Amino acid sequence: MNDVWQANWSMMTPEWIVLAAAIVLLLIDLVMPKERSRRPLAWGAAAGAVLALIATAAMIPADPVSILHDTFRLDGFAKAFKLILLAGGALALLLVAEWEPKEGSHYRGEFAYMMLFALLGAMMTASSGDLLTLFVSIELLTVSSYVLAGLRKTATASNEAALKYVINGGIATAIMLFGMSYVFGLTGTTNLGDIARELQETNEPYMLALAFLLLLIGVSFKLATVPFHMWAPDVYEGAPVPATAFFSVVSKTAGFVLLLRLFVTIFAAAPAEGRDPSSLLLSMQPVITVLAGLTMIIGNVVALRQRSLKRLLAYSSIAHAGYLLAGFAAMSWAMIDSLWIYLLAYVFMNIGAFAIVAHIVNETGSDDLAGLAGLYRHRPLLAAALGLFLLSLAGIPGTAGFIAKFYLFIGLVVTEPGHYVLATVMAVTTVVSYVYYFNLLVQLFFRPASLAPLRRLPAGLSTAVVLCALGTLAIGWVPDLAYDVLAQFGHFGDFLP
Amino acid sequence: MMNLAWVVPLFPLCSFALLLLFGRKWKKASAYVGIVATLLSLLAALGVLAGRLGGTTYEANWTWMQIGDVTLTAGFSVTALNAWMLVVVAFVSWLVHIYSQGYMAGDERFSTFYAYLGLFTFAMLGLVLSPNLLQAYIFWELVGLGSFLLIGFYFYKEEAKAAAKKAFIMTRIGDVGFFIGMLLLFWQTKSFDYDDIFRAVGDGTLSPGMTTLTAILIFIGAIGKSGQFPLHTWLPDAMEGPTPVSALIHAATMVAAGVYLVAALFPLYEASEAAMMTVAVIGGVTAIFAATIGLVQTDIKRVLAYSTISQLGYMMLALGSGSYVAAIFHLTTHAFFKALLFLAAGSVIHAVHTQNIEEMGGLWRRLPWTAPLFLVGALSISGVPLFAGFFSKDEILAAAWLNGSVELFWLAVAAALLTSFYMFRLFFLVFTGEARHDGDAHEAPMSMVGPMVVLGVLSVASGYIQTPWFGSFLGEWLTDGAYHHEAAPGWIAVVATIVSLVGILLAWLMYGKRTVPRDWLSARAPHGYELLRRHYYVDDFYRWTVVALVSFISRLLAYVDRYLVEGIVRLVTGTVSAAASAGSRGQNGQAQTYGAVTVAGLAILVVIFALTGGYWL
Amino acid sequence: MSFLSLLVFSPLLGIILLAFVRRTDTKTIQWLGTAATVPPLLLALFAFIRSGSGFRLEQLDESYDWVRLANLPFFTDAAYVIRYELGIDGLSLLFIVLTAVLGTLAAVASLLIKVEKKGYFMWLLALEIGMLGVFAAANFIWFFLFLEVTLVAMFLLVGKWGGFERERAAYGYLLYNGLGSALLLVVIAVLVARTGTANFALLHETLHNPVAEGQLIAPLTAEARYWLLGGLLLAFAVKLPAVPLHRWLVRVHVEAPPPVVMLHAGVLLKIATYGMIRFGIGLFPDEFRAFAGAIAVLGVINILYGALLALRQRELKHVLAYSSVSHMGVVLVGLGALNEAGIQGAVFQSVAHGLIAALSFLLVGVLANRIGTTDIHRLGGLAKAMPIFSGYLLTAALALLGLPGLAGFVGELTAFLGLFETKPALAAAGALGLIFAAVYSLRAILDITFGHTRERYESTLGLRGAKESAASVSEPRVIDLQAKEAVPAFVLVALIVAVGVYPQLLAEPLATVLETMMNGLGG
Amino acid sequence: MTLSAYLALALILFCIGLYGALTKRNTVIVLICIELMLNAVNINFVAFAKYGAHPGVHGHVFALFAIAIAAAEAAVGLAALIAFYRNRKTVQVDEANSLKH
Repeated sequence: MNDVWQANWSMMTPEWIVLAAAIVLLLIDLVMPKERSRRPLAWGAAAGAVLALIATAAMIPADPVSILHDTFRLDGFAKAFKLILLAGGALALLLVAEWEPKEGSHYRGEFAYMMLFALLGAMMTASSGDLLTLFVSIELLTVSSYVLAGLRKTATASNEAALKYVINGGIATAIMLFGMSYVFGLTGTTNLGDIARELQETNEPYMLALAFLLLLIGVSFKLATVPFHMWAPDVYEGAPVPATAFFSVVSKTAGFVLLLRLFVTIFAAAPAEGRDPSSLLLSMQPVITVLAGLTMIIGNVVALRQRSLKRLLAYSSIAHAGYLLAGFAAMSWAMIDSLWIYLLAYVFMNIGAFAIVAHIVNETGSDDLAGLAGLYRHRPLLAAALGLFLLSLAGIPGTAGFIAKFYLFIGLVVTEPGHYVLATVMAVTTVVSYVYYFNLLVQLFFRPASLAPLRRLPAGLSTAVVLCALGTLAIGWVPDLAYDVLAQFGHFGDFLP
Repeated sequence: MMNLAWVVPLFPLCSFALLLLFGRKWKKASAYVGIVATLLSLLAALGVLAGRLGGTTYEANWTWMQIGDVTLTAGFSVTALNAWMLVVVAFVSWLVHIYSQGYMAGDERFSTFYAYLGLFTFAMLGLVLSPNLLQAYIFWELVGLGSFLLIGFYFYKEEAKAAAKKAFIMTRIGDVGFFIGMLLLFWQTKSFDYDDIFRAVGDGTLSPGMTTLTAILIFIGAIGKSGQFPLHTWLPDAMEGPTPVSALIHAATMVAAGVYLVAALFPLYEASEAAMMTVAVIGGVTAIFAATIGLVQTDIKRVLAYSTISQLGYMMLALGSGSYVAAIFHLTTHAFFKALLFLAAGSVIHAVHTQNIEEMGGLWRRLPWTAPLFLVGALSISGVPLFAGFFSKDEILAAAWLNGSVELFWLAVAAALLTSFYMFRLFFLVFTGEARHDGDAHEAPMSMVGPMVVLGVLSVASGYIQTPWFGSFLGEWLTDGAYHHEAAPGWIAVVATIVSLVGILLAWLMYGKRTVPRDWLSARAPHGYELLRRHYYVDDFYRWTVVALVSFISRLLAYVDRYLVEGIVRLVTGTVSAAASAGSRGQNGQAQTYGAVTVAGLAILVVIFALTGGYWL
Repeated sequence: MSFLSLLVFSPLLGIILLAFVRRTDTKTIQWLGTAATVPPLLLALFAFIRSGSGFRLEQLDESYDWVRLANLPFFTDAAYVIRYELGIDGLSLLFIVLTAVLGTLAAVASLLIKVEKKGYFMWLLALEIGMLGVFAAANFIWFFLFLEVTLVAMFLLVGKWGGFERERAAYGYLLYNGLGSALLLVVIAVLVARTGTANFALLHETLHNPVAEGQLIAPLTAEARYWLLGGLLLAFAVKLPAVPLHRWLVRVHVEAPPPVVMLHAGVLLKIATYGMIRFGIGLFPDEFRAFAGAIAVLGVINILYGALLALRQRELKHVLAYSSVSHMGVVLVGLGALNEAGIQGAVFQSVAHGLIAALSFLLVGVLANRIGTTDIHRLGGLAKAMPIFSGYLLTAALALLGLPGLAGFVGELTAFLGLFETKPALAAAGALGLIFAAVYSLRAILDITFGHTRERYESTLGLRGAKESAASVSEPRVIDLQAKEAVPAFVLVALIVAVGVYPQLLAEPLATVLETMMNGLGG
Repeated sequence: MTLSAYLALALILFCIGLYGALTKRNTVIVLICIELMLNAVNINFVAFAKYGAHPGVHGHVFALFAIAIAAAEAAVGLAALIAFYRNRKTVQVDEANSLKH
């Protein structure tokens, strides 16, 4: 028990900040008069996230530590991904602050602190050193997300989204947990490092492989990759826009954090009977490769047919998950680096796009892409910003999206043998994605304005848009800004326990 | 003076540039610009000739383009041949410039006409001065441009448009042969220079096969430009251009460029028996072929055009028979008498405003200058003794005979007979008998008559530079004194004289005295007559073969492009689009379907895993 | 000194200034937009003239740290450092001058653009930045970056300011070129990943110096090199375009606004030539040999296919589009020859076609503006009403068919000269294209300018006349080329003639580049 | 031997739960089936903790956490269902299909 008190709790400062913010906001929400606007709560939550971000940044130079019997690790990997999670969370909270559904925004306070809880879950995932904490923290994120999806109690779309999310999420959780139970059974421990060591001597390769597949399918729910991608469009469409933005960025990042923590730690050195007897992960590489390829293809192709902006961005996010999974499948030395850069870029470009979509939904009550028509005429800067985000999502150079995607490409082809097929699939599906991204540009710039001019962007959204635009441009033109940060983690040499 | 030879083509170029820029303002004065420019050219050319008389060959080169270590040069050279040609070209051009002042008077685009004439003269002089094949090719095409522009001068006439296009394209076909031959030759000799090529021929660097091939390819260019069979069809159509143009370009100078080219490359041809044979045969066949067509044409300019083709065939025959001098000699005399004939024809057309000889007649009195001058030209071309044409034609016949090709010799004799016949058919129809046209016909102004008189004098006099009697000045000049006149059997001259007189007699009987009915041929051999009237159906043959084939391939490719190439693209985009629809439909909104898909995915992975004993690959 | 950065990015100033101009103030926009293209022109000409007088272009190289992708202990310090690098040699300089000249002329020709002029000019300038950058870039990443700038700018310019089917054309452009770029990106990624550098010179060094093979971070087998070159060539074949990947070009030529086509046909297609020479021959000379035959055959196919199709088109823009296909075949022929003459011919042909295509589309723009149609069957006898215009059009046709003394001939001559050394029979087949070129260009241009004035066209004119004044119906008036439009046309003709008459102008800057390249080829 | 029996039981239970979750139309039953799946996992954990390679307390603890989270999930699930029911007056999961394609 002594450990609990002697542990270096300051290592968890960001988590404490987020937790405290959530609880304080919860309490304020409780005692606040009903008719008062909850907008400041969302701003407060965003401030909390920013504070946690600063705290995390301040801890970057610290040596890796692990406390509480290795259940909580603060290594470079945790810090790096917490930066992304917190940045994404803070930006999503800005969207929450300006969330204006037509039935009124009474639940904004709830929205804000539920999102903080979800964020906390995601952060804990990044720091987990134990199967148990990993599971609990990812579930914290997932369960909070269910609530976020169904927050508009009176809107059927929101209800339906929440229900579908719960059902699919429950199945995913069960499958993942089933896989975890086998891993536990083969090793008798829940500590990731111990598991990795124990697995090296295991003589049950088949059960291990089964566990691998179960975990992979379970995790693919969080990533929204094939074969567990189909829930995403429905949930993204039904959920409130800030929640969708949060899912597409923070949940996805958390999913990849989980993927890396779990698979790289446990399976990288596990024995196998395949092409690479020394590593189950490498043996299973073809499986992951095929899934990544399918995800890119399905996400990009089906997106071609969408007219709902949120749905379109949902398919696009599936596609991006595919790119990321491809980066994982390559298993090069640049794997974690390239995923980090990509996710960072993705935070900016995707939340930026969602911020503008949120404004359009707020103003027009619909998310049909015709709502973008003629935006350039009335709000040229807004249109330019959205154009920038879309070009970035499409991976056009001069934006963050290109730098990130290029690094993924490097990762794909630097290995021996290179993943040329996967790289080609990625390149070709990127071109397919041009069609729907540029279709939005066509709406923005070519179509005549049909609706009344939109009002000016409210403060929260404009802050988010400006920050995202700056981020997108900065990484696009001065990528060293991001790579310098990345360099501080020394290619995550301290990742393995 | 020779080092300044490059200024010769420069004056007409200046004229072209000035008239293009300011011609609209200067209007009638444009003619003087052109006339003065060509006169200066002529004087310079005479200077060059004089310089060459006292000196030897002069050549100057500058870098035109470097390709790696290879340097392509541009420059000029003054040899006996081109000094001579310079004078001929500049002189005829000058005369035509003067003549046009009267002929083109009143035309809306008077200055444009002079600008184009300037361009053509520049190109022609440039062609003559070229010291290498590439430069020759460049000017070769530029003279084609001048010809094209001038044929299409009456651009609003559909016929002129078609003729201009045809002239350009038909000669282009020949040019491509030239182009290919030239480039092939380049990689054999690493140079375009005539001298280098001759050296390569001389020292055997050039294999006999390659010599023949390149010589024939280049000859294809000459065929196109000189209207030789089978690429002759553009030349009669080119008569759509103003008549002075026909005189200058399509009689005296440009069409003779083919002859000039072969002459300039003569050592290359001499090295190949087969090439020489080709040249001779094409020349001989063309001579008789065009002459037969000329028999039945009713358009005064077309008769002259076919006659030109036929005469060019003669020159080719001379070249092919190895008599370079005879060819150039005939080229020179032909330039004068054919220009004369054309200018006279122009004068006739100017007077009666028609080109159809059926609608002329009895013009002898009305055109007191033109008619005798035309007669002089006709006598000269028919080879009547003492006229220039007699001497040069005699040389060619002698060359053919001495070369041993008896068939070609008799072919040429037959062509000579036909020539005198159709020329006098023309003469009698136009100038004798009763007038078959209404309205007044007046003699042309002095600006037109003057040049004709000069040409008339030359049509007689130019024959005496190379005669069996007074010596062979031209031959010695062209060969730098190495010329020795091979004595031809005397009977050849007699035969030539006889056939030309017989031709004239026949024409007189048929069209002058009318003792032989005019429909003698058409009545006896209607098909043969029709064959000639329709120019042996060559045009139709091309239309139904080459043009149809190209058109067919083009249509086929259009379908390929639209349906196959685009079809594949459509297929791909359609497939993606269909996949998008299918994927979108598959997303049916049922949460349990989504779960089922996942489980199915898991099941597939597990089954594969189980079947492959664990792992892929 | 950041001469090249200034050269490439100076139009940016125009974009920024344009942002502050009122949308409706078309006069200022036109003025400003045109003025913004002048600085790169002046700088490019300055560099060109200086290089003629012995100035070493290497002195202009710029290099700044940009991004370090990875810093693993087992790499050298320089590995995976991507720098912002610009640098030019004679080859790039030629294309930069071409771009700068056509940029200014296209801006002048944009007088005819009436709608949304502000946005139009901003994107036109962006396009120019992209094109200049492509040629000035000294490393692959920046090359690609600028290339994609042109992609986006072209998409918007075609899609917004084009004809009736503009969006379809824009998407066609986007997808074909996007696929080409994507393929290129994969190749670039492989090269960068496996050598650790994106700099052309360093890549060249790493790939060729057998001693340096050890420096390769991951081995690049001989087979892989063939694949890489194949990918590069395919990517550029789309952009050239080579048959059968040409359909997009036809649509863009027809639908895009004429000043944009001036730049597109004039410069953008030439990026493919540049890429094939710089990367194909420059980086993989030995492997290129294996492809040379196929490239030459493809070139001949392009020449004949484009020419034969151009024969049948009713629409002048279609004729010009297929003629572009045909002319780009000559570029392939030159490259396929793989000797000095051939490569030089490919470059010459690119520059020449750039000038000629720009001239043609400048005139097409005027024609569409005056008569409202470019349908050959509906036009005729235009030389009567518009003599000056017709004169220029005829000059363009003559240049298209490769008349000696004009630029097109020099390109064709040198390219074919090259191929005649290596593959004479094939070259002879390709030379037949010269005949077809004459046929299609004369057919199109003569049908428009020569012959009878067509009835339908008269009625168009009549309508116009009726509007202006009832009295002039019988005497239809079309405004001939005006001074403002004639200036760019005149400049282009002057350049075409200059190149045609004295090609050494272009050959001189190329000399050293070619020498290096031939050394690489071991010839 | 005993371990395999437990594992087999858990696997069968898991599959039954999965089958129910994917086929039952009533959302309540679907949620209960998910619980069934989670409980199957708990059997695994407990069995491994008792008979596995390294018997110990870890498995029991994991099972406890799993139960807690399952409960949370069920609670949120039911809450979502109630909200859905309020608006749509149905608990049939197949009628939750307004979001599609």
